[in-house]
Amino acid sequence: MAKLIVQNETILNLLIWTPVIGAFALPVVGKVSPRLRNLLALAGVLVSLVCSLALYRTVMAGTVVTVAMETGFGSRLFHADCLAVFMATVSSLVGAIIVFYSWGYISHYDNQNEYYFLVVLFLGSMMGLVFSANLILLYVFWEITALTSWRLIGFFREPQQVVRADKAFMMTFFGAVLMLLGFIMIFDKAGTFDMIQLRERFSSECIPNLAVVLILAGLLSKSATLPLQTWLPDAGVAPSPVTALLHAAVLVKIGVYVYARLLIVTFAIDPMWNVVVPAVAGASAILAAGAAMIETDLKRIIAFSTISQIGFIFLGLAIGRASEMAIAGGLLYILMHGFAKGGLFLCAGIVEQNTHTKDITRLGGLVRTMPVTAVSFLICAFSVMGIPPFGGFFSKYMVIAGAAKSSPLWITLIFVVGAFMTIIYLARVFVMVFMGESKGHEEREGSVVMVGSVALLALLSIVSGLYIGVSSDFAQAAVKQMLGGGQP
Amino acid sequence: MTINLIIMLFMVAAALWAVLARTLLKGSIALAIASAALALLIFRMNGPLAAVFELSVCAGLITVIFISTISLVQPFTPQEVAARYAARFKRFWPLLVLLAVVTVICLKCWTFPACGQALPESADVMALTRDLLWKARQMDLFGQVVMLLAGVFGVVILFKEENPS
Amino acid sequence: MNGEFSSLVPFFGFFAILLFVIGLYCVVMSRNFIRVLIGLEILTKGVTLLIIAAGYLTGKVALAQTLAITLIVLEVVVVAVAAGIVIAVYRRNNSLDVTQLRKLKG
Amino acid sequence: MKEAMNLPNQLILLPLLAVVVVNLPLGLRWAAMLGGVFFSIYQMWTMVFLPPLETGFFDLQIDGLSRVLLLSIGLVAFVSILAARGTIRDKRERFYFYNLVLLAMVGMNGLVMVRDLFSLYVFIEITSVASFILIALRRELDGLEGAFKYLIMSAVATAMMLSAVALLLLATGETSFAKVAEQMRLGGSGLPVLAAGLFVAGLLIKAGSVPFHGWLPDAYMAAPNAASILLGGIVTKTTGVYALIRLMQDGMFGTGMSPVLLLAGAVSIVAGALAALGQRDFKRMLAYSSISQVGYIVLSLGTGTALGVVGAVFHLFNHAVFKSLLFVNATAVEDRAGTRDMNQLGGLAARMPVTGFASVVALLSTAGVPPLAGFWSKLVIIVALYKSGHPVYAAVAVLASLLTLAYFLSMQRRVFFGKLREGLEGVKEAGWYVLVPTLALTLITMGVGVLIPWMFGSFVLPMEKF
Repeated sequence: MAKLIVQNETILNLLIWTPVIGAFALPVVGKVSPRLRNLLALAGVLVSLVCSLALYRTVMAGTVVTVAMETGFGSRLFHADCLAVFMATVSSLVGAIIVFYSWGYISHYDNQNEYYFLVVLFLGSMMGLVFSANLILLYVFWEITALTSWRLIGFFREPQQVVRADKAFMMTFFGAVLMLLGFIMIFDKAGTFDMIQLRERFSSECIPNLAVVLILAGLLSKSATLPLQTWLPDAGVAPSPVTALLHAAVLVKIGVYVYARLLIVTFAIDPMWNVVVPAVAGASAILAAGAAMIETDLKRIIAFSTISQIGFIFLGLAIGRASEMAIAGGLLYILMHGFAKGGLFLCAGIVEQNTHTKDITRLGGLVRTMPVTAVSFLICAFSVMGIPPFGGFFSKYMVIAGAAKSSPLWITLIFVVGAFMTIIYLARVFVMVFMGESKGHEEREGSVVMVGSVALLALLSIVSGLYIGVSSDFAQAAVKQMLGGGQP
Repeated sequence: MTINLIIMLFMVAAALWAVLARTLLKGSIALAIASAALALLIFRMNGPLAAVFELSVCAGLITVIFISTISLVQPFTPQEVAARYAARFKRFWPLLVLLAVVTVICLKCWTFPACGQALPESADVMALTRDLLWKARQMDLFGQVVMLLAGVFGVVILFKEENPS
Repeated sequence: MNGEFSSLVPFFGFFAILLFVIGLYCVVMSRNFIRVLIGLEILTKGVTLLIIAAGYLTGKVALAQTLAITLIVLEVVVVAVAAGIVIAVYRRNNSLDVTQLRKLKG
Repeated sequence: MKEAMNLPNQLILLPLLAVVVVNLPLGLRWAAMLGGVFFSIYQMWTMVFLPPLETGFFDLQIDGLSRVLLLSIGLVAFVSILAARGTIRDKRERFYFYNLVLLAMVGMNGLVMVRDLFSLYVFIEITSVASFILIALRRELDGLEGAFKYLIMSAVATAMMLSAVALLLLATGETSFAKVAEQMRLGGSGLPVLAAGLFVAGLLIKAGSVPFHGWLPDAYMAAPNAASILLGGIVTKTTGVYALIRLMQDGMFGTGMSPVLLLAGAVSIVAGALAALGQRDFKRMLAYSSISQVGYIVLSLGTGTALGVVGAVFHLFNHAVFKSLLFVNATAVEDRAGTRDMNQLGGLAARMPVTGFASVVALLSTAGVPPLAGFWSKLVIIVALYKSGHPVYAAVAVLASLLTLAYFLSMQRRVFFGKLREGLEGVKEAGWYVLVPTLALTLITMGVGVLIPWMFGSFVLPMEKF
């Protein structure tokens, strides 16, 4: 048994450090052989994916893998429970597809070394964040993701993009420092940054509401939720769709993940927040959906859609300990939204690269020239809309059903309206871009690698819906462990 | 004590004159006089060695530096001097008011708590000073040496004539 | 603590304060570099007086004397360097007017 | 005899010896740079590897605090000497530069090792005089003005500090740290409080804290680039901030000065950052940034707790590293592009990739973005503020890092990112003499940030010696 635990620790270390440290090797390798660099980048992310799958059985059995070291701020560095492994699997899977897609997309541009370095470092620090067992480490990885996305948004170095990158960085940094202040408030009360110790300390006593507000400021800014959402549409527009995807499908999930990690698992919070946060999330969902309905820029629409969908995830998680189903739904939503939204962004990327426009009023009839892309887009859109039997349906159903049971009626109604608006704006996009008359752009299907990754994501959206049992079992196990308490 | 008082009053007067004097030359001479007065005071307060330093270095060397600086930079024409003198007097009369105010404040509400030991026993001050200077406070002597070296660099660099280029 | 002692502290302190005020006023208000230096010198006179007085009043004349000697030596170096700067400024600018310093704002 | 050349004595005697030897008519002028480089490396080496507690024969002592400072002094001097080799073209000027840096090192090394108030003043004065001459080195009007302004402010500060020394002498009859502190603990009000106030005010002038910051931007901006590195990186920090830390740590003033320090620190942070936002000149912006960062150190000291002192020292070290790095970058940019006006620069990252990257690292470290070094010291400071019951100041410190980030991002955007400005096509990466320090400092910033869990126990915490 002891041997097994050592092995698991090694796996966990490997999972985190391979991409983080490997990222620094990529620019060096890239000087020698770009092809090898591309392979290594994918391999780094795949190592994370394989490792998190390898941890699957262990954590399902209820074991928590811990990596410990004596530091000045707490002895535990990383720990892996169901929630963390779930999140790591989702992000490394989506991340691997992103890197794969990049082989096709980014090969047309300069500074590829920098690009792969940033993407892999981003995914690595995402892993670190997910498994962090203490608040400071979590904050450190949090900021590394912010740093890398700062440089990715400004990747093409146009003045406007650099300004927007700075804006996104400033906004998330603003939220993050407030969150840090909240952490320090908690540290002042409990005398530790270690999450397990904090969990014992705050199992019955609520943390101060001011600390909740400060931490929420960080989460909302990272997850691009009202009132700190404006950076995401801007960030989604300026750079390549790949980075946009990175932000929409992975980065924004950090906020909701940390919400689950801190405000559900670790701290008890005032029940008031179980109404306030869903209300904020609802407002965010409705407003963003409204913006998506009138916007004409393809990538901005998808970005607004992301803001709107994040609201649903927040709803599922923020109902809190009252409803296991809603939390499980929220977790599943992270998975389903990752696949589907990733697919949408990558389709947008193919469309943009081949037609050189993002304006949906100037597009049309692409279904004939880009059949695979069109079908993939439709499948992913269905999943986001929540049409059965696609993956998105189950998560959306569980979230809303959970909300209906244990939160005020008006909140549920807001989200039902939001869900309808989702259907409308996505249908509008699909019709305008892929149906109707062609507007005479030079149109052709994207490269094999790019179309392949899009199709893969669409396939995953279907499969995850058809075999919903697998992921939902896991999500429910995670929720049990989250709420179980006592299980360190 | 009265003599000390008179010396200090004289010193303040000299300092004031140094500030208000018509020309810089007179100002630096007034400063030398204030220095000399201070030297006298130090001497009367059992500090003959420091008094000698004050007299030779401050009243002597520094005045030489000032005067040579003044002579190196072009002196003003008499008209300029007059104009400047008038202007300066305008700027400096508040100083007299300020001094008066300070005096009044000091005399009226002086709440300096007195502390420390009793009045000095003037033992062998010279021997004691020698011991202190060369044993206990070697660090300061070392510092003086380094400082003088730095001063040499300063003079070499800053006083150098401009190259024609 | 005898009565004479407590009356002596203000006695020296008062004159030191007067010298400080004169010196500072001169530093702040003067428009000529050399006059600023004269102000500095007056300020230093006040400090010297204070140190000697402190030694005198606490019975540590020898210590105070030692400190004063060091102070005087360092002071002359500072003045020499300052004079060097003044001369160099004059060679560059042909003026010693402080108000002509373009960037004297904070 | 063996003790006569022990480490503390070496640290003040060797640079002096070097200056004397190269100036003797032996034809050794070429050795000045080598002497400086070797000595600064030697100083860093000993500070990193040798046990810190030794007493020299002038009662010089190296404790944890001195050790960190000596390390920073060696580092910044090393960087500055190499940068001078790379950017000062006139041979004679360069020779003087090396000599003055060595003299300033004597001053700074002595200053961090002495245990006596008056000797402290002596060494502060040596350092300051060397700095005046360094600023005025080129004898251009700007430099002379900056030097004169610094000289005046510095002399006023000195007068204040010496009056404080005199008052403490009057109150306690002593000038050594330990004895004065002992006497102060026995009780004291009135005279000691006045003395403490005067001393702190003097040191705040020297440190360039608001409201006494007027001289600092002019002095930094006007100095030759290599001298700015020395000034901004270490000189004002040792002459002003170090002395403040030392006096607070030895309990010289009790906690009476805490509110003043907290207020001065917070105002400096915000005012410095706001002023930096509006600058066009690269170095002037860095100068205001220095004011702001010194504010953090002062604020941390204001807590009056052991943790606060640790935060202050740690931040001082980090500041020495990242601010020198920024000044080195400014040096490289001005040397290659010929201007420091940020509005005339742009897109240099494409031409100067190393400098551009180093600048990103330095600015993020300054703004306190993890995992770089600056984050950790700011974290310690904020925790110290919070634990000592000043949550409002903690919030100010945290939110001000947003301002820091704002002006530095703007700098980075205008100088390094974006499209290459017309007329800058010919710009090349800086020479090796500038690149070596750039890389070294970048590595230190990143290394300290990443390796902090290992350093915390062995390097950071021992700085506190209460």
